[in-house]
Amino acid sequence: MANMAQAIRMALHYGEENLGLQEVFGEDVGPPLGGVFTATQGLKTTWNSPLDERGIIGAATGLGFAGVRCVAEIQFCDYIYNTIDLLKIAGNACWSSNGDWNLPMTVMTPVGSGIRGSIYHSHSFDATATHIPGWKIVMPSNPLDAYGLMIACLKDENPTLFLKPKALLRVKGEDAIPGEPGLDKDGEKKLREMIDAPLGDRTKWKAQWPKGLTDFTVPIGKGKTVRPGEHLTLVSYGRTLPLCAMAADQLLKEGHSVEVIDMRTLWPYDWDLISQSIRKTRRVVFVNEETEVTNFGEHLIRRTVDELFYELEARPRLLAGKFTPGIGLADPLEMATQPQLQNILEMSREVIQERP
Amino acid sequence: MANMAQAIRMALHYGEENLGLQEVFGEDVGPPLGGVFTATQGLKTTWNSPLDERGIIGAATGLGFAGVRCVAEIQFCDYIYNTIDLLKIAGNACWSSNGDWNLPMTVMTPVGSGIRGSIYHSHSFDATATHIPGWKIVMPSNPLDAYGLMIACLKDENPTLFLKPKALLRVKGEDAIPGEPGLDKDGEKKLREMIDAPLGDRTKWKAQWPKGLTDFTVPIGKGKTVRPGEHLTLVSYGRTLPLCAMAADQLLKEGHSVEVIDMRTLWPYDWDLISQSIRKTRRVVFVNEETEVTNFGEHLIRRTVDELFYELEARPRLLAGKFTPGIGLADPLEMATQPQLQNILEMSREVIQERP
Amino acid sequence: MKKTSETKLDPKLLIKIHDLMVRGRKLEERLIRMYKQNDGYFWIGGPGEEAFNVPLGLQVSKGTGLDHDYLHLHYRSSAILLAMGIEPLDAFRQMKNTATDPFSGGRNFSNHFSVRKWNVPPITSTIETQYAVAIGTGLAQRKSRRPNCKGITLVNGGDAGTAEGEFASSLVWASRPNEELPILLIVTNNEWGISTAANTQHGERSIADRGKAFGIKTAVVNGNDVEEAWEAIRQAMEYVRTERKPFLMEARVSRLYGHSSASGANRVEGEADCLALFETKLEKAGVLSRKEMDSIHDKYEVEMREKAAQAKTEPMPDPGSIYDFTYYKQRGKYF
Amino acid sequence: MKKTSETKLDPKLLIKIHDLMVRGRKLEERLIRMYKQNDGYFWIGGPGEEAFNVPLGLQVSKGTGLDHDYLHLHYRSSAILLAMGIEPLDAFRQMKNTATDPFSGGRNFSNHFSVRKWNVPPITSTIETQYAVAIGTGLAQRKSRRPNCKGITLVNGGDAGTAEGEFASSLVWASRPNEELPILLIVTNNEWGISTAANTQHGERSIADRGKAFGIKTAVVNGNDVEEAWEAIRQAMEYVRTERKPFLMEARVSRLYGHSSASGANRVEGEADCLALFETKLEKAGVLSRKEMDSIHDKYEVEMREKAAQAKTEPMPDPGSIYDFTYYKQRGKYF
Ligand SMILES: Cc1ncc(C[n+]2csc(CCOP(=O)(O)OP(=O)(O)O)c2C)c(N)n1
Ligand SMILES: Cc1ncc(C[n+]2csc(CCOP(=O)(O)OP(=O)(O)O)c2C)c(N)n1
Ligand SMILES: [Mg+2]
Ligand SMILES: [Mg+2]
Repeated sequence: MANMAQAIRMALHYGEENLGLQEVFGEDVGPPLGGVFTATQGLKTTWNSPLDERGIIGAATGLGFAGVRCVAEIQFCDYIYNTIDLLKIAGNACWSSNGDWNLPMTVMTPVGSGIRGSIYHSHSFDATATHIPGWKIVMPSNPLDAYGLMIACLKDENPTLFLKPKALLRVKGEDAIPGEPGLDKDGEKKLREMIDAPLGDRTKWKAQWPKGLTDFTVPIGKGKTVRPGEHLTLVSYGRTLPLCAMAADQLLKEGHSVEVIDMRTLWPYDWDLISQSIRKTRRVVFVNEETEVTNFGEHLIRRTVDELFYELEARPRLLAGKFTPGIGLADPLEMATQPQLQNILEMSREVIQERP
Repeated sequence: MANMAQAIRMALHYGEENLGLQEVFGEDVGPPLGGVFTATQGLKTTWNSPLDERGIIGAATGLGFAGVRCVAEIQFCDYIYNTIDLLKIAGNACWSSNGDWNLPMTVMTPVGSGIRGSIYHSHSFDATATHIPGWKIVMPSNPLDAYGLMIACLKDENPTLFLKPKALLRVKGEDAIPGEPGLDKDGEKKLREMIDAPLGDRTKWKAQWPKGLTDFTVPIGKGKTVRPGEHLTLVSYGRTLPLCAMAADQLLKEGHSVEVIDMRTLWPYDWDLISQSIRKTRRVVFVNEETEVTNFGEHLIRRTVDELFYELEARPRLLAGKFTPGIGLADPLEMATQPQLQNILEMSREVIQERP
Repeated sequence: MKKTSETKLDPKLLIKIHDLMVRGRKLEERLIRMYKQNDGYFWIGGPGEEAFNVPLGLQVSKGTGLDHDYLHLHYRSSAILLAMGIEPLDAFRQMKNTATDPFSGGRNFSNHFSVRKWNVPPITSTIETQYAVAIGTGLAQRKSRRPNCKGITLVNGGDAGTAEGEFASSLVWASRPNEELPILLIVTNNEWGISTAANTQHGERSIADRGKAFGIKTAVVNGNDVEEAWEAIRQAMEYVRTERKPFLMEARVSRLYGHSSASGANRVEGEADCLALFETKLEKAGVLSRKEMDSIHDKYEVEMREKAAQAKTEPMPDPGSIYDFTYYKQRGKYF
Repeated sequence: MKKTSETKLDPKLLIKIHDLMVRGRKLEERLIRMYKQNDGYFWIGGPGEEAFNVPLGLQVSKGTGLDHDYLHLHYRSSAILLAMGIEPLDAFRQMKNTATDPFSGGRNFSNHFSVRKWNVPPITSTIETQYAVAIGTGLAQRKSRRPNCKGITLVNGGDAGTAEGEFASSLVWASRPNEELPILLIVTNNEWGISTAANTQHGERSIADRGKAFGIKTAVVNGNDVEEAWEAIRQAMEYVRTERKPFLMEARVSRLYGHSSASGANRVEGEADCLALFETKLEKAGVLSRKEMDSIHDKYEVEMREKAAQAKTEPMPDPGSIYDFTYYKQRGKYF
């Protein structure tokens, strides 16, 4: 099975060949590195940009205006915070011209904790991003979705933001990406040999792309129920999604049936799916790893309260990153700051057992 | 009575004379203009900076490290969005050095709608600001609080952010600022002559500051109940606060007793005051004019739900700016996008009348 | 009429430029009048930049797509767009923020144009961000990717704004070895940023000098002189168009009505008026007589009065439309 | 021992510099070893910059407050701080992210120092932001406000980072007429930004050239040559300290172990090693013998091994401390 970095790479390759993708760029995105997380190795249209995030976002915007489809990378989302004005401008281009212009462009950036990234390589971007109108925002939790969401971004006529949960980029999927070569250990090895850049000299290396890659698309705006359940709904995305699924499996053994929803798209999101689940379970916890104050999960709680207040049997809850100025490097600090499996289990039990 | 711009000016003057304020700067902050909203006219230490917001925030941070107390202005909060990384860095200076450094610095910036500022002069900053740890954030709704909150900022040892509701900057207060010269029309005229820069040539003009200005301080972290009530709590700040007070007065005539809380400090905020009020009224609407998705009011709803869920008799609600990529210039657009008195009245009635 | 020693350009062209300059000036003055008569909330514009902006607009390769020029403009660019062919009525509609405003549907400030058919993305009020965005259309047109591309990218902005990082970004990105971008970078230097005098902020001898370290060709141009401006723009455009490399041009211009309506929008004493200067020259050279020119003024005075009056009668946007076009072709609340 | 024709500086000083260079190199190599032995999550540092950084650290006016120098450093600055007097043990504590780490309490990456008593604000990983912050201490020390101030501001960073807007901001702000700032702006050019070669990104002939348009004094220095670096730094510091004006210095340096542990942190072939070069020179000049130098190497090898071992025994931070010092002197959850 491909890991998420490989999945993204294959989707970008498919995009170059079939969807008019013409420019993939950012810091260290081109050869020899192909991205600090290898997500752009071996592609045809990659190149290394100057070390200038404002230039990168401006460039992507201009390429969008020019109708040249691009994927621009910000190396870590921690470094996107000097471009919020430009992201707002990209997000308002269609609206402020009253529909005259549209702006096809994709920005991707690794987010979140889980690699001991300390203060400047661990932050998330979902709170700030969901506060910027005009963008569509996706965040996969597995390689197949990563592939399908990237294809969706490359087809969209609007600015799209693809958030890469960095802790999951090297994690292999459970579901096959249509076209990837064989799903056993052999297939994995083969895939690595085909599309992972070799160690050492890479000047002569060319990727061998799997032939059968398809148009497999995960539509923007559609979430997915990854565990069905009756007693509690866990809503999450990105790094914490697999933890929620693990928590559900564990809780099932304890006799609690927990539904887990992978939002996949953060904006505009699949409220139908979420609200139907909450109507059924009447209990919900939103889980993400962003700092918790003015957090996107708080929006989801607001909407839950707005529309489902009288159907709830327990307080809707948020489990998110602690409101600290950074994520400390030392293990006990990162563990105490960011939501872990144990925290999800604890809060889930609490909510399931909550009685007025 | 002084208006809010005059109040800020007097507080800054007091700061220059008594609190070690040494640098007041930003775009057009110095002579001849003294700020696009006149809040820095006549001061001793003002100067005009280059047109460079990133430089301004960096400069303020460095002055803070140097122990030189400053107030840096960003001309409109719409133009602070390219500095979020720098604001995060200022907010983490103490924490990331494990308490070694502190950073006394104040940033002020006009926020919000109400002057037909269209797409780039109407946005707010409370959602983004409250998501940045390490700052203290204040926002007055009247001149006296503006004075007292600025004094508090100038005394604080940490980064402080002073948000100026631009629609209220020319509005006169109801409460006297200790030391301002007479509170009638004559006094107002006198104050204008003393501290408002004249039209025309200003090269020879010097402000005549009122002699009796004091150390009057509104402590950071303390809200204020501006209308007592029993049936509903309205929690707001800035431009929408006076509208909430007007709504309460109107609703009283309709037989509804509405408590209005002016948060004054957005972070760290006066949860005691807010929660006690909600415990009493069991109904609450949070009102602000920021775009509504991933909005600070949603944090307040989350906390309300977290701590007071079983005491609520109606859904806690948010009234905020619509989630559009900008605030349209035309009157019908701004009116439909930003919360107005009428919207507050309607939502208040709805919540008061809500029955499960 | 013949080319005289006083003038270098073809008299026909001079007459055309003059016509557009007068029309542009009248347009701005009418916008100011509308603001003062409460027919708009805010004015900002470009009176005083006509001698530079009209020659620029006339020399643009106008059209849609990569083989035409992209223009990333700021709020003083009305004369460029007028020379390209926009309708003054539409500018009045935007000032009056009517639903019929074709640039923004009543959403944006006056002089914040957007013309997709001519490769003009929405003008933003945010100073200097257009220099970052211009990188992108420059990339789209660069030689290393599209060797036969005929279009170039133009970007303009003020002097004070060059203190923002995006100005430096545009120099860095435009001059990468073997990846040079075909961008004409323009700075209109009026020596002011709102109330702040340039000489209190700029340590540079000239702003154009900042291009030199990057090996970018530069020029400082008297933007109050039509013929000098025409020729400088012509040469710079030709260089960018054929060499596919960047060029940084600083044009010295006047700010005839102050910064914006926020500072009163009154005529400022002591600033050179490029239109008056040009008319003196035209009269002296015998290209146009005072009387002929007066009648042009009168004609456009009437045009602008009538068109402004028309704009005032048009409907306001519908409050129900606030969510429209958050996304392409989307209407109504979508979430 | 006497000053020879081979060397320009006092041999005592050369010996001191050599001693610090060896100690600095051993420190970095031990940090790398710790990373490789899983005694830390990440390494980034400055091996290869000692010939420039030690002379810099030794010439700083070290202390607290405006009459001493402020240093806005990046993550390759260990040799500067070692020359100023930090304890290697403390660097190991930060690598091991122990509670005893005096720079960040186990919160930040290795080589992210913070030393308030010496005017060193916390090093941030965010490329180039230190150039914006440096403006502030420069303002605090500027002549127009503090005519008798003795301190200056120093800032350093890499070559690739100069593409960020803050680098331009620092030039703009430092050179305002009559408001010049006493800042020594340093760019350590190792010709790489992670995997990206400088020659694919820089159109400038030299980065230092970018100061020229602003009238800023500039120099390009061989940062692999101790004596050239010492003298260049001395002159530049003297200029900034007495003239109270900015100076932009580009130092050409080596990146001996690649970018960081993310690229393996292995010794790179073909990069000039300033320490080896210096030792050849010292030997040739008769200042130190190979044997003497070997014993210095051995001494610091032992020192570093022992101190790293000590750091490993120290406690991790308490998870209950995560909120501490969000604000000054605050402890525990405050909201
Ligand atoms: C990013 C940003 N900061 C501040 C402002 C407010 N502002 C509008 S125009 C202006 C001055 C611009 O001066 P200059 O660049 O010289 O252009 P000019 O108006 O003189 O043509 C300022 C500070 C803004 N619009 N955008
Ligand atoms: C704002 C920002 N963008 C990107 C990064 C990721 N990053 C870390 S080091 C580096 C390269 C820096 O190169 P240079 O400035 O030449 O310094 P060097 O490491 O070579 O000394 C990059 C891109 C970052 N830390 N900060
Ligand atoms: Mg100007
Ligand atoms: Mg480098």
